[in-house]
Amino acid sequence: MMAPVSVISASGVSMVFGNNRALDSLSLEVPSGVTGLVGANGSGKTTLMSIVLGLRAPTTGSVSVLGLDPLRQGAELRANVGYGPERNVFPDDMPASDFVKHLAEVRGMPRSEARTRASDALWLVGLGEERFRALGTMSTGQRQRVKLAQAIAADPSLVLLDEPTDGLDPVQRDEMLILIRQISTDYSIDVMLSSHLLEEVERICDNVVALDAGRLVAQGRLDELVGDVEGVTVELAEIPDVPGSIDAVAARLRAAGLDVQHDPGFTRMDVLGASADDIADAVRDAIADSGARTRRIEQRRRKLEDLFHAAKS
Amino acid sequence: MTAEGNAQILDRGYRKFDGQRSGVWGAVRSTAWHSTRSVLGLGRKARHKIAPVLVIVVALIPAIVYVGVAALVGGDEFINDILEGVIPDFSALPRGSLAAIALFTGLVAPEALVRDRRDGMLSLYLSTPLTRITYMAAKLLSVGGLMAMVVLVPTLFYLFGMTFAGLGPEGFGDWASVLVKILVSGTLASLVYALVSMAAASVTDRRAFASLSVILVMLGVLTVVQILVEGAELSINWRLLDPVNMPMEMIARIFGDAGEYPALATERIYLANAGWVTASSTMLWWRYRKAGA
Amino acid sequence: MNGSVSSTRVIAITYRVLIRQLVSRGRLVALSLIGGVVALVGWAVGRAAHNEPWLTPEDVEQIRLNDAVTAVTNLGFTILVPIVALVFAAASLGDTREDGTLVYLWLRPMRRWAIVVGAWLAAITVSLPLTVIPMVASAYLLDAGTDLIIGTAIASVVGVIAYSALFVLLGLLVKNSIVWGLGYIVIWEGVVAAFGSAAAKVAMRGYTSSIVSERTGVEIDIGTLAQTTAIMVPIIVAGFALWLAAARLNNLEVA
Amino acid sequence: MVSVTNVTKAFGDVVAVSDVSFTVGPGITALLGPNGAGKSTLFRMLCGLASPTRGEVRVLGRNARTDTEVRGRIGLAPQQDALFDRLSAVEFVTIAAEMHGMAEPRAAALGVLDIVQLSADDPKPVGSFSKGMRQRVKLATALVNDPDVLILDEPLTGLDPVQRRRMIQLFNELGAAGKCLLVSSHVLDEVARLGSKVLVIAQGRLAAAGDYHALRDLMDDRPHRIRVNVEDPRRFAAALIERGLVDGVSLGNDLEIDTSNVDAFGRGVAPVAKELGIRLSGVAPIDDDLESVFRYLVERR
Repeated sequence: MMAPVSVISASGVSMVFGNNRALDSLSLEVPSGVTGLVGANGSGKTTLMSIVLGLRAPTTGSVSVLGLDPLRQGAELRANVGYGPERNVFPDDMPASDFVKHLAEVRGMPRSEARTRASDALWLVGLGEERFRALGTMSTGQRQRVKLAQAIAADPSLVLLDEPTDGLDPVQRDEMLILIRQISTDYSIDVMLSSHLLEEVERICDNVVALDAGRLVAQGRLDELVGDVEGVTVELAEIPDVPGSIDAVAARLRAAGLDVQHDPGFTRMDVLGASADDIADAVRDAIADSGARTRRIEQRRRKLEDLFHAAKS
Repeated sequence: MTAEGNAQILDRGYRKFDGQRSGVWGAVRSTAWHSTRSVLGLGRKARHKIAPVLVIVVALIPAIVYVGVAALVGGDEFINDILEGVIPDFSALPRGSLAAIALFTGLVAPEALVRDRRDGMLSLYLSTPLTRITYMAAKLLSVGGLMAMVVLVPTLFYLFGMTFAGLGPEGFGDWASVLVKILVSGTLASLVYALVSMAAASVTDRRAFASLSVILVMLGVLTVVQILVEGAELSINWRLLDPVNMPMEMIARIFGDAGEYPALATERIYLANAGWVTASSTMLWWRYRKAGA
Repeated sequence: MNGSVSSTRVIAITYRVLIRQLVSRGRLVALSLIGGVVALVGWAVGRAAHNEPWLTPEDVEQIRLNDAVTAVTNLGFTILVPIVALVFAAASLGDTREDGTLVYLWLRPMRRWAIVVGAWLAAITVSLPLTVIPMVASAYLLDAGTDLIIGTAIASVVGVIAYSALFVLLGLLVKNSIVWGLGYIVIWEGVVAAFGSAAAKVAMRGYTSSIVSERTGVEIDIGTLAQTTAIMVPIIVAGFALWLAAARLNNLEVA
Repeated sequence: MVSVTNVTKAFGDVVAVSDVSFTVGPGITALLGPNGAGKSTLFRMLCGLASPTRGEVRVLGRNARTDTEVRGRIGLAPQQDALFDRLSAVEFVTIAAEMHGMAEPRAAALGVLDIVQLSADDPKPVGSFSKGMRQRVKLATALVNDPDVLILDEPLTGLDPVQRRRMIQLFNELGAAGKCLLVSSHVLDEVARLGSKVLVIAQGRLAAAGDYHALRDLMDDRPHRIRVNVEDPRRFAAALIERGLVDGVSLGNDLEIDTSNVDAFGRGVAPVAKELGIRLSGVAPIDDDLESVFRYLVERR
């Protein structure tokens, strides 16, 4: 079988609930790799995922996933798709190993195979030692890992993860993102993960699909979407004997005709302008002249956030 | 030989799967088995096992008592004759477990259905090859099988026990015919109990209310019908609405016996059971047509 | 706004909030349906003719009354009254505790006993019409005299008051209060009480049945208590249950 | 205004909070820590919702578990999302105001709803609200009695960036007005914006306490490695060494410097570049963002 060019392709997909347009004529081509589905809460991410899984029929439009029609070939498709839902409630008193094994079986693994695969998947997500613990006694971080393990246990071609980092603290979030990236790279499993945090999508995704209130804001390769350098992020510190120096830096840069995003009293600012070189020089001079202490100067990539701002205004 | 030549990475655990996937039947089987385990509390803490095990034991008591008595005092032809006059027919034995059966319906169906709705398993199942129909088939398999443990298993035990005590059906032909009747009637009755209790449990997402609903449908309707027929002196046909007794009557009629309510025509009893099955299936379909998405 | 809020206001506010939480269309429809069935059964039993030639009019009168009392106690006081009270009373504070909204009642300058009383009144307010109306309708349709109607009305009110207090407490004591309550109703009230008049004294059904029995003069084997006792004991029990509930609320670890 | 003395809380064998002591005065204090570190348990004990296994908790000098009146001076936004589902937002907040015995509950409710930008005319029950809207209902409820002590458990989760910014501004105003705010979070960027005081709790213990900037400066005392992007790395490196701003340099693709005095380096780097006329396009401390501070505190044990 030839691998389909797009993992997910959708054309003109709309979803209407009553008089609420959850998705508005969406057309997508999602290639292989890790794809981030970003948008605020209620922007239609979960609805899109349920359409991709064939759990809901779109009001209009058509979808093809792994070359299959989710509505007509749903069972066949879902045998090859792993899904980690957003909800964090699972059978409390079930050991993680039983839970993962059971879902592997339901997704088509023969019984003997399911047990070893469940154990392998739990080791892979770092819960090997904990695999016999009841789900109810696990922390949020561990539960998120169990969700990931059950999604990959039946060797899927595509994994859909709904908010896999929700409720995690920074350390746990990093670990989870690295894990997802690693699974996709090492086992060539395509992943689509949804998130309302733009930073994490920027960190691990190859492709991005950005939604806002059911409409497509942007889609494509991440590096193409956010690649443009147009400024720097500066983080400063105030020296006790030169009060107000940070605000002074901002003022000087503004006076030099640059676009400065800075809230008074904060130590961080974004400086935007036409030429990177001009910005660098202006920043250097402004800091040197106002006597602030430099903590950090970094090239500011165009952020996904800007895509949203651009789309909204 | 180079250093690399000696080294091999053999197994990194997680790997690709090249075998044959087990398809929808595998999914149904696994889900049914998993649901059964969860109802019986297998793999869960001991306190989850208490209630179901207790009810199953209570359901077995009549069969155990009769078989025990037969085994202890039986053997002698004279005593066996007396015993045969006292011990119940195969078609009447399950009636002795009626209270346990009614209680079990309030326990099994809510546990099998409502937990999945509450803890997100239903939507997870629907993301697998299972659909709402196949999911429900798996649950029916599980709940029906569990009901068979209180409806059918005691009678089977009774048959083998009595045969052992020399009080079973005479001749292999008769014996096999009784066995087939027990299996067929018990399976059908279990399925009716399963569907009715599943339909009653499906009205709510809270387990407690689901138990309440099942108990009300089972015992409430039974009490109402009882008062209507005896107090209000209405037609005996009102008994056809009784979801506890009708499957029992069906068992009796399959054996060709008169049952508890001989005044009711056999075809009406079959119709009453078919009616409960249809109504319950419709209810389930309606309650689950959008659930879990 | 300094200091604590007056207890009458606390009762009123708690009452208002919990009434809103308790009244859902599903519950009202389901329980009204059961009430409707009870009334219908009353009607069906009440119109039974008893025109067998060997019965004297007095016999018919007595049979009617006996049948009616059986219907009312079996359907009303073993099923309808305790179950309606259970659904609302156990949910009143029990649900807030399970879903985590109790904190919005608990962390306020409000006395705990007043919260409990407010919850109890809310549960009673919803339960009373859902039980007393069908029960009285049933008694009326049973057509067995005014004594039955009055007895049924008093017993229903007493039953709701006492069961509600017990189940408000139950909701604060255990996690799965509806299941425990159901077990209590079916096993304790249903089975234990059936062992006779002595055992019936430890079940609420013994008291509600006694009220009806005393009024109508029909003997019921579990209802042998004098009218005053049958009314006062449940009310004292209710008071004690509420007091325990307030103490429990005070010592609870709130999520 | 809030004091916690040697407090331990155990659930069976699990110790959620272990021998924690601190006092908090007016202004904002951020309670920082990973999931499961014991933040919510600590907050519950402060509000009297749970009692400590050992130790003593006082709010405004009193014990909220037994003292009815002090409960009227606390505002809590709990972590769980549950609200009285059938009420509308304005009803929910008005009832909270009534429960505090306020004279004009509806006016108070309208006031705080305006602050959190929820419409008072919205008849929809809060049960149908999104996470962000529920979060704002909780905040409004916590604010409605104009409490002296505000305890906010993860108040910014579920809010969009614009709302977050507004809330942070609101918290700063309340802190400036002399209220005591305890705000928990595990999102470090938020905590940075909340400003000064920080309590870091990890594995049930108080891992660090004090002024946020002071904590950062404490971090600054460690030897640092900083990557510097400049036009002419060789000349720039020489100048830095000459002025004693760095302890060592390594020239790979980028210039990386080692320093044990981040302060001096930070003061000097821009002026030196300007003086030499070298274009400076990046200064990136390796392992010194907020998250590393957090990691350092949380993971060292």
